[in-house]
Amino acid sequence: MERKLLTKDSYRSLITKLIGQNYQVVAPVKKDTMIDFLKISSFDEITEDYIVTVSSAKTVAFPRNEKLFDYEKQNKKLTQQDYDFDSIPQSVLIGVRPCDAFGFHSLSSIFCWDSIDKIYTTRLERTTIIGLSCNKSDDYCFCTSTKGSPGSTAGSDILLTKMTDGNYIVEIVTEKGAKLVADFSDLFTADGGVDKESLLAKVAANFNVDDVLAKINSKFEDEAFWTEQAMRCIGCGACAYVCPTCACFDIQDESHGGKGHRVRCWESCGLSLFTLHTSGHNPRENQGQRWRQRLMHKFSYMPDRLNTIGCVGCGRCSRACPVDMNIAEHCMSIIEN
Amino acid sequence: MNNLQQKAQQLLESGNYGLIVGYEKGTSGKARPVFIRKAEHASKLIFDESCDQNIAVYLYRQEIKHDKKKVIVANHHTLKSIVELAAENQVFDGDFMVLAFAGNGDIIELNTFEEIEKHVATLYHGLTEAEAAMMKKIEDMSLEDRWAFWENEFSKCIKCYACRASCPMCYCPTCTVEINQPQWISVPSHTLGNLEWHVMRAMHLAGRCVTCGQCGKACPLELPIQLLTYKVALDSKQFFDSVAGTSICADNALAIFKPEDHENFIR
Amino acid sequence: MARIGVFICHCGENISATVDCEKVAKVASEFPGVTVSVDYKYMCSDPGQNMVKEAILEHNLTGVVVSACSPRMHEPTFRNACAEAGLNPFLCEMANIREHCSWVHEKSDATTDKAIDIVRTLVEKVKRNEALAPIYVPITKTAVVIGGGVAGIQASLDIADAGHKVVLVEREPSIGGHMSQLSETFPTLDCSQCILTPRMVDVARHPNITLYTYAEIESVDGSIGNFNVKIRLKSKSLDEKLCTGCGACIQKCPVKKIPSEFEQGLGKRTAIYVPFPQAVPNKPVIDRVNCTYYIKGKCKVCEIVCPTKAIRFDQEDSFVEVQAGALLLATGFDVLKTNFFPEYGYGKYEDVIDGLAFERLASASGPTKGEIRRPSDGEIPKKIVFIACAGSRDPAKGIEYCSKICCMYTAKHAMLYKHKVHEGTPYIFYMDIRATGKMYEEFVRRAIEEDEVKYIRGRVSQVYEKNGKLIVRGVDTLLMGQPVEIEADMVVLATAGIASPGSEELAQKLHVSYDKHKFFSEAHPKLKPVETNTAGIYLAGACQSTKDIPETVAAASGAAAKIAGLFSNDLLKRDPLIAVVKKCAPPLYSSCTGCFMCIPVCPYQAIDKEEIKDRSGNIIKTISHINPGLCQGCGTCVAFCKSKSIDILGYNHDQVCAEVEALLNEW
Amino acid sequence: METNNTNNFEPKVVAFVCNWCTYAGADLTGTSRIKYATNVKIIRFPCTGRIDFMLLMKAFANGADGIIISGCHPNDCHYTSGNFHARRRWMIFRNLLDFIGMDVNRIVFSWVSAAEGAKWAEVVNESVDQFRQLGPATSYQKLIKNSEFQEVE
Amino acid sequence: METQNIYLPYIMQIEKVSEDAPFVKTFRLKFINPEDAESFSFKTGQFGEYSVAGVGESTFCIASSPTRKGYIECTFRKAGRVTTALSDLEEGNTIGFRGPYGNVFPIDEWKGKNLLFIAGGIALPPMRSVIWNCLDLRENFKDITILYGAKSVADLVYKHELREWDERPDVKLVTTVDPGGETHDWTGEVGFVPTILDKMAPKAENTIAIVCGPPIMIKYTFPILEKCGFADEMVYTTLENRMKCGFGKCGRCNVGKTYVCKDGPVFSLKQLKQMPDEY
Repeated sequence: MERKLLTKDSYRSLITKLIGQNYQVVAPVKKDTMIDFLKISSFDEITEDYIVTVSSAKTVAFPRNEKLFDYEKQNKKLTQQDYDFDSIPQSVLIGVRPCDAFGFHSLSSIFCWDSIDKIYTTRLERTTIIGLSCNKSDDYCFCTSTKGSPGSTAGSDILLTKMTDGNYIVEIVTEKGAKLVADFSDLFTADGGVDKESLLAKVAANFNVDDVLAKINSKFEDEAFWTEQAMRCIGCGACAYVCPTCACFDIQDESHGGKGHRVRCWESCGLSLFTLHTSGHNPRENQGQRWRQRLMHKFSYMPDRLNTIGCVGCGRCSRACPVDMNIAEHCMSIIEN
Repeated sequence: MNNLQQKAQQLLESGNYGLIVGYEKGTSGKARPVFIRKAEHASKLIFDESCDQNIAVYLYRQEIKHDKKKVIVANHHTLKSIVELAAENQVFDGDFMVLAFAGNGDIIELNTFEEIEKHVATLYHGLTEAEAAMMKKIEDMSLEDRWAFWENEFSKCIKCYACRASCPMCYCPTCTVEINQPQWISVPSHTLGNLEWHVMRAMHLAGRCVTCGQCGKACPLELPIQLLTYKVALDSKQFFDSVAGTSICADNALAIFKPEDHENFIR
Repeated sequence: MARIGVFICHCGENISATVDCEKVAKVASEFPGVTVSVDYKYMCSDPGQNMVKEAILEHNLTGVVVSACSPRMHEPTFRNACAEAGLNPFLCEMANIREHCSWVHEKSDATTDKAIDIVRTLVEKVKRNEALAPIYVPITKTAVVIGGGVAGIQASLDIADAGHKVVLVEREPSIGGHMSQLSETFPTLDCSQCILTPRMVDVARHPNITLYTYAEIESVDGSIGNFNVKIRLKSKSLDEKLCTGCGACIQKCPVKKIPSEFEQGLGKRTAIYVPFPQAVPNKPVIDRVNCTYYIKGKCKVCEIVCPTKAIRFDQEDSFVEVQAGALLLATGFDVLKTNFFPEYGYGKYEDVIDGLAFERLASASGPTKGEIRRPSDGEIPKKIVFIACAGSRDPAKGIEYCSKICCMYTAKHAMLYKHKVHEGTPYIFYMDIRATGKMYEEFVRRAIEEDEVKYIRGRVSQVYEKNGKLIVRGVDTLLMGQPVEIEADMVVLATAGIASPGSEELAQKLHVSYDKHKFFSEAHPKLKPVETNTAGIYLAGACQSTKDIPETVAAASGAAAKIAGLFSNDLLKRDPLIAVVKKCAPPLYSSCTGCFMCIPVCPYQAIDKEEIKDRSGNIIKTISHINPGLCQGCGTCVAFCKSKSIDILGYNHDQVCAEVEALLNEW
Repeated sequence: METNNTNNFEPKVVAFVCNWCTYAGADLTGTSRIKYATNVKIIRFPCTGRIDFMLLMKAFANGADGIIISGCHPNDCHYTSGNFHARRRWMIFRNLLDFIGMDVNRIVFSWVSAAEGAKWAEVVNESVDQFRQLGPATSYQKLIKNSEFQEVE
Repeated sequence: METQNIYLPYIMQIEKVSEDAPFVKTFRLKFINPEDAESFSFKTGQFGEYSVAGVGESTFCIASSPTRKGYIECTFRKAGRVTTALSDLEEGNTIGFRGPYGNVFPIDEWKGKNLLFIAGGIALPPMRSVIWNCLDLRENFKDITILYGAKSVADLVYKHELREWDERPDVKLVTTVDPGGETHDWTGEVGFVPTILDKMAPKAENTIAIVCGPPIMIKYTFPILEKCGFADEMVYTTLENRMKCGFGKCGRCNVGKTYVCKDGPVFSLKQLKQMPDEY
């Protein structure tokens, strides 16, 4: 993999130029009490003081509300205004942690399964992902248990690793990344050969996701297990909404008078009414079943059907969880039992 | 083994109780709810300052609702919520035992609603200084600033409903936000829909919010939404002298009235 | 699918003068779900109603919006028309573009646009209306008549004669009301008591009438067909069963100088008293305020002299509860206290009196045995001035309305005076003479022409005493505003009639509406003159507005006929616009959480608990239940319920939301 | 919070009124031919107690610039106490809206009896003037427009 | 329609509305755009997303047979928000439709076999597509038997078609209503579908059974078929889970690994038995 070097000043120039060239630049920004991905208008808005952002980077390609098309009803006739694909901006996504970047792989496997969701794919195509290796971690991180690592290049177009002097090692991962580097080649200099590994955070691998994959199917029927696992779960949607790979959504209409649009918006399998039939029947009527669905989807259905793991080990869901449902612990319970 | 753990162990060993809902040590030094069914697990139980979560929400949970051999380790938020839930017929006298703590740390067994109500009367009902300061900060803002403040906050909401799920008073099986005939509230999590949702949630907690702040603590985006329900709680107190979570038989502040209720805005 | 018919009424020109009705009809025809939209000169006319009926049949309409006047006016008309055409009447709504639009706005595009908005709103509502069946509730065939004046007496007798039970409640010790105080009545000059007292006796004797005097309404709940009326029986300090009405106590009572209310203060009464000799019931009550025993703790003369030992000093107020199907308000009127007008000297000069006092002076049973003698010295006045409109038609100081009866009784007073004091001269200061009843104008002409009553058109500015005479200073507007001064021996003020004291409180107890003068409001000024807005509560007489005797009696008989009509059925048909707790499919059964916080919300105690059981009888959950017989449909519980588990028929969530959206969005 | 753009601005106003007092009062305004602004359109409810605060939110979400709520005077409620319950509800709701920075002057509360036809016209005209002064409810309507799509927060 | 927006529906016009039972309606839908009509094709068993602009989308099967070209039909019961809005529409109105989605009844594999259709209540519509498909290719199959039951006579849908099938010599139709649901002039059976099926005792040999109905009916019907000797792979049914997208993304219709919208809605009993009981 081609490596280059980007000084902190060049990094500033790069971002400033991108903004100047009307790229939509999205970066971790400290807003109020937390750090999240936001569209920036100046380099100074960027922060690097985070382990992971509260929400995942998926919002760039799978925003929480996506207008699918507009319509108008007039004189009892309906006309539809198709999605304006041209409106999707060229974007650069900065500061994406390797776990998050890898999340796009899982997400894409869902959105490209047979029926290709062109809204998603176009958004992603027009986004260059500049990853940032992790130099710190916390108790929630478990990427190394799910085949990731603090310095993994998978999913990023370019991966930056910050050196002790504040400059960055640049790893050019994809052609899209190479193109961006080429476009601004004057800002990148030759790689100094610094050892990347030594700069990375250490994340202990407490389990091997393959063991989860191997055991989880046999656990399916063990209702008592799932009930007990989910006892603490209060059934909100926080975990799914912050997850980089969760893709469940709802389709809703919004209208005022005769005009309106259809919207795709996030939803979560943890919510009790997610699967409720109009008849009153609910195939997943208790929280145990819903928690099982969440884990099975990530560790069984996605691996089996889409050939990808539905968990990148970012630990966001556990951080966001009001009752500390730590997914890594639950994985270990599956292995242990 | 500390007092609580010993007590829990005894209770479970006695066979009179089969489940203890309490707190255990969670990730990164956080406390989290735990469900202890075996005496040998009693040592997991903790009770310290980190245990500020309101866990009354579990009392009416389908899986354990009808289990009459349960015990709940309650902090003062949880206790107040139990009283309010009792007033709203969501939990029933004799369905559980409460382990509360006296000022000196001694464990108090509360078996009946009457005992709980009496104990709750000894607790402080009101906002902490920090909370009161936050309220004041917002109330002191100009109208425009307040709007800007909340518009910014509401824009962040992802409608995960962690606030609702963690609030013991949000026990409706079908929340108004889930009703679509008519669609009361926009489903997508845009600022308008979010504002509608939070205003509705606060209004529905009028006279019912025990000011535990659990909704705000639960919010993954750290929206200070507890201030909204604090507002209705403070107003209920000020206007109607109604404090939620103090009486197992009081009528809701908005379910009753006094002819002399005083306002200054109706022409 | 919705097939809505929209019918725009021009109401002659009442609507079309400011609203472009044709445009409204055209625009409405484009609304989704509207099948037919037409405009017509008079929708409420037979041809108009037929248009609606024919459209229902021709287009198989599922809903009708009649865009015309207020639903108060013609909603029943059009709902009946729909029913006749086979459409459930509750699928018809009125869009009020007259009272709420054409009458309150000038002709403009904005007015037409507003009418369109109103129609669109009601179209969206009616699309969501449900076919409803009326509710039937049993009727308790007892009427409570409140007020024992001529209206109450007449109505009670009519209802009782129709075979229904009546409870007559009078707050004074005797029935009779103001009419019993009158001397002669216009325009026939027959004796008031001669006509009234036999009716009073009839009331007392009628087997269907229960009479409670010295009693007041404590509280009323329930609703049409089934009111529960709690009556406070004020203590008379007397065991009525024992009292024979011999009058010994009255004769011996040492307190004899109390101004008699019945005599308007011109006569005196004792502390234990009957208001007047023909009182019904003719049994005394003790006026505790003036009784020596109650003031000083000793006396008890009455107790000593009572041959049947009927006096009960320690008697307390008691209560009776009456179940009633209908209530009749006949609480009458009062006269404005003339201290509003210090310039007339009422209260300052003994010989300035009001009309009711004059009635007592002229009455053969009155304090002067029918001789007109002035209160100050008992002299027969030689010149007497009557001032009409003392308070009436005077928004600045009195009341803005015309009291209606004063012109006639002032003419009558002047006539009676002239008949009794042949050499005397009666003057009447008046603003206009309003003599609109049968034989009324002739009566006034008689006063002027035969009895030579001097009518002076103008207002009196001042009455003052000078050399033992009352100087009445005014102007004669017919003489170009020339000042007039009359040296009178006596002045009679035709004081305005006002609502009876306590009307407001009573209205609030009964939940009937009243106007700003505290007169009770009729449901419709023309078409429902004896009904109130509250079903099952009726009006008669001067409690609605001042009325003379024939009008009062007509209203009383009218109200009685309404009540008898209501009682002619065993079941009462009621609008089914009530709240219901929504149910749904298992396993939820209902979104009601069983918090029961709605129970205290209901003003009618209509909410109770219902257990939901599975097939084997196990209780699955307990939820709220609304008793359809008790619910009156206010909807307070509907807005209160957090889980939106209660809805109200006719104003349901879907309807009102659709209305809000339709009102604010064009399509 | 709003710009005071009063140039030819005609506020959209919804009036939620009870059937027994204010609706009848508004009928009386008509019968008395007292004129008032065309901006206000009435929705009839059985009682002010029926008026859900969510309907006010709905009205704002649908572009209302002002709202009038009116019912029976205290003690005059056709249903005894619906207006008392409503009053408590509005006391809390109004303060909550104020707390989130909404201008509560956009909601006018009044008691108008069946006899107060003139008062109804006054309430309407004063309210419309007040709403004109406040200008369009842009801060709220901005949310409606923004509701269409939010790209990256 | 030139789009790659998988969420954008075709606009279809309601050509005919029929009211089949209380709250149950059938729409015949035609494409507004002739090119769409040209390019569109579906197979029996597939479903779609029907939408009312401003209200939302609702999932139900295509109730007409692919052999009947030029239109599709759908039958729905007024229940939720979208079906309420749909039932408010009339002929000439336009609605949105996207699809077809899902798998199909393998009728090609059924050639030369007897067919036994068992349906209950509002579940006849998905069956109707395949019934007509088979009837239109009548020579491919041997005996065709239809057992259809509903709560009451009024609740029987497609009454005119039931009459048509009844009159056909090449179809055996048995209709039944639940006890208490019969009218005085009812000539069909009275009893629950499984009971009547038990009484009919169909022979399993060379026969495919297709079962559609409410969960309770299905639950009691399978054992009877088993009793009659039907092998699991000879019994088919169609599942109706809650769906939003129709193409395996929204996450609602999972039954274990199975995505009802992609792997279904048609399943053999054999497949069904391998799935967890989460439907």
